[in-house]
Amino acid sequence: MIEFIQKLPLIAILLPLIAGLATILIGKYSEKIRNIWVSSILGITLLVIVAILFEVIRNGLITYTLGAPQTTPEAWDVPVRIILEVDAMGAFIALGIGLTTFLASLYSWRFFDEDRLGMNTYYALLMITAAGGAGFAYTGDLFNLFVFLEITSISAAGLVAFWSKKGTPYEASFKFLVISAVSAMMFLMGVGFIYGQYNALNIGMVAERMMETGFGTLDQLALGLFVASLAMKAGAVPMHMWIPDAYGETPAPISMVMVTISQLSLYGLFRVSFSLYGFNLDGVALGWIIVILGLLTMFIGVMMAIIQKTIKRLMAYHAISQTGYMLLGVGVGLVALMSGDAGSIPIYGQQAMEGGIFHILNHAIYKGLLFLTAGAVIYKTNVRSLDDLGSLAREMPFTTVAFVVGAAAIAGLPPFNGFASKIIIYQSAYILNPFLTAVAMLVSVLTLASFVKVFQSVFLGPKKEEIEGIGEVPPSMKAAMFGLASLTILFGLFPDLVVETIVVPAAEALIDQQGYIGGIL
Amino acid sequence: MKGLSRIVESIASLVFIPILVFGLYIMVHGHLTPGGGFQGGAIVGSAIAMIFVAYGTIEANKHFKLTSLLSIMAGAAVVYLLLKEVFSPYIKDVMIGTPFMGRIPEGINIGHIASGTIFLPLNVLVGLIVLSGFGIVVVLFNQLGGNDQ
Amino acid sequence: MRKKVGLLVLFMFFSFMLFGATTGMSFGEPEYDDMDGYILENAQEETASNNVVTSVLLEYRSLDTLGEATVLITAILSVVVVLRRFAQ
Amino acid sequence: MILNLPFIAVAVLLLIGFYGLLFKDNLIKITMSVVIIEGAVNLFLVSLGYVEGAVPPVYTMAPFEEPMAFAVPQALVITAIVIGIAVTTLMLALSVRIYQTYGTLDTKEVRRLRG
Repeated sequence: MIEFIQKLPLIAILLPLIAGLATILIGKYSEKIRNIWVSSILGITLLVIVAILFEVIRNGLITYTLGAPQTTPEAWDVPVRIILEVDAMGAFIALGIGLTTFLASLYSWRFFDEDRLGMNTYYALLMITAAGGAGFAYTGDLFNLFVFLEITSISAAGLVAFWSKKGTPYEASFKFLVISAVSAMMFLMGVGFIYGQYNALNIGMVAERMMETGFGTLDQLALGLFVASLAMKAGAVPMHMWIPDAYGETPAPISMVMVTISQLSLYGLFRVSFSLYGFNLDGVALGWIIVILGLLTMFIGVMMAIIQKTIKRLMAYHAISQTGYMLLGVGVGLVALMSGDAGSIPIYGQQAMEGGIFHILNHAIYKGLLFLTAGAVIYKTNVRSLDDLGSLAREMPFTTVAFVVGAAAIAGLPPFNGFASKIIIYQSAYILNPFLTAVAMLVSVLTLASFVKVFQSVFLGPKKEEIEGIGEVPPSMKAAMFGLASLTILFGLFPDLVVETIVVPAAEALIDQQGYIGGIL
Repeated sequence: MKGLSRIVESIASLVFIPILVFGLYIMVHGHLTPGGGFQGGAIVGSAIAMIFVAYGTIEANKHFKLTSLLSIMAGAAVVYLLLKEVFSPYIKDVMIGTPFMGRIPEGINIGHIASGTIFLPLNVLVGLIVLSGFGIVVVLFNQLGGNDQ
Repeated sequence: MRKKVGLLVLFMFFSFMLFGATTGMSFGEPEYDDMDGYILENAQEETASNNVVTSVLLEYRSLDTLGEATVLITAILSVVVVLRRFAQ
Repeated sequence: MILNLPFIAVAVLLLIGFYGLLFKDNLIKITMSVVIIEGAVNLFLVSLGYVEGAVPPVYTMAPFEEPMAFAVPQALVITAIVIGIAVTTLMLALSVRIYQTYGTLDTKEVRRLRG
């Protein structure tokens, strides 16, 4: 039984992969069977991911070496094979990708009603994205990180180009693909520099060697490449231009999945800066870079969002500004972590880290909910711009309630999960420097303002004749929205329950580099 | 595209088989000589592209249909995954060390085809994936333009 | 304006890369070789195959090859999705 | 030996690739510069595994007393090359479709037409 639990991370990667490839073969027979097959497999994958999360929280790291019983071969102290190393942080992030891909598959049963063309390929790509995301979260090998990063990028590019009514999805997919390819190549350059120096690709092994030989010039170059490429992929400010196109032009379930894919590369950024470099880099400088990056991302994101006309581009810019909160949270944590001596971590540093990490999951949930409601509106009215929508509240009550829940969560109103994580970030950022919290609160107010405007123009307003009796969205789309709305409320009402069980171990696992290295050697 | 002249067609049909055999040779000898699934698949993929250039789209489409190539690719990938991840721990441990494809003389040797435990089938499956992938891309890109559409 | 900024960034990036290339590792004399040393010695015995690169691809780092086959299949499926309109 | 010449070649290729990427507007030229960047990174990966006067790591009829080059970077490069092909194929397919819907390959035009 123990040996089976060790194999769970590999199962979480292979199950959606094999099933995704089988979907191409099964799809020819009947749509119903294929839909049920896809959603059940992704549901099982989500259960496996949750099981791994609780397994890791209960008794620490899971390390699984592919093809050998223990991590290093006998009488040899260097890991030779690829090792899947799952700590609380990796398992936490995989939760986001597992949840969104499952709900996206549920939502897509009826979302693509007009052109049923190529749905086999769509579901195959969706499952491969789930497998790539889980692989990215669980692998402990640098080159493997690059391979899974590339899998998620190309499958996401394929899904972005799926909605081929007008020309814009192709241009959005092309821009997204260029950005992903270039950032993945820069990541590979960084891996090359690391491999050239230490002849080791395992993150724990490289961290160990880097501690022995000190932090050389090439390591700084590699760190620069890693941070630049992963921040570019995560949609931080200097390179955020591809996000409005990539989120705005795609079908709603895919925008939801894309949000978690960007969060994966944010996780990659934290993994590299904490587990790979950890204490042998002067974290205060890197911490302040991440904090400033977060502030800029927040502010520019919300500024651009206010002037948007179409629903999905507006939400895309809000997604950028929310990423700023995560960067701010973890950046403040890094600064506090490194300024104090290695032993004692100041309380607010730990708290800031928890706030940032908790916000990652919260953001995935309520941003997904908002994209699904926008998709429901577009599904029913086929209209994207805000001006000629109106008074949908009477026609689509369920979607209206879901939208209100999502909008309140993103604006950080008390009973919802957005507030739970933002309040932690405000408190800890305030201790470091009150200016940070001031900006964060201002951005929250602006977010609330822009969502009130959206709510007013989409759901209230004068009665429009052409949307007479369009009725509610089909049940499968309602189920997906209900799932996310209930999670938003649940996490909002019991934040400390969730923080204690899931987020605190994730923050501790991220900080404690020795534990990560210990898992290997 | 329109096919080329009669001469090119006949030469293409003559040369197709040797390229196919050479590609399969590279695939099958992946564990002995430099090469393997990806390189062998690329060679056979180029042979398919040659057929499309020589015979033109309509003629070549009779032989290489999109749906069959897609199912070959998906089927080969599923079998590769099952063989490599699910069955290989059992098969490989049994074969390693036994004369049946599992033991070779240490150091530099001539290279026995019956070695490399399950590498031979794995290389062939990877070659199939790459081969049908190339075929699909060639089929799709061939339908874009061309005057004899 | 964009051209000047672009050229500046490009020049900085190029000088970084040149600096990394010339001063860092020396071509042909790797400092560590324990991972590769182990593989070169034990590949024949553990995987019974002469071509060490294939044994690395299919045995020691098999998840890379699996990921790579998935990348290839994803790209082919994406091309089918993008060029689908013409298939009919 | 030859004072890190391959690494300098990598730096020059990266310079060319990024120049094309930043300043060229034609979609096909952007694809070509991404291919050049991929080629540069692959060259960098391969040249990491070289050992002075080494022989390819295949035991079939290899010369006796020569050291063997490292096998791991060569395996990594095979993976990186196939990923490069996959990205290039998808980019070309997308630029074909963009050309059909917008009638032009110039990114400035495409953005203007989209409005």
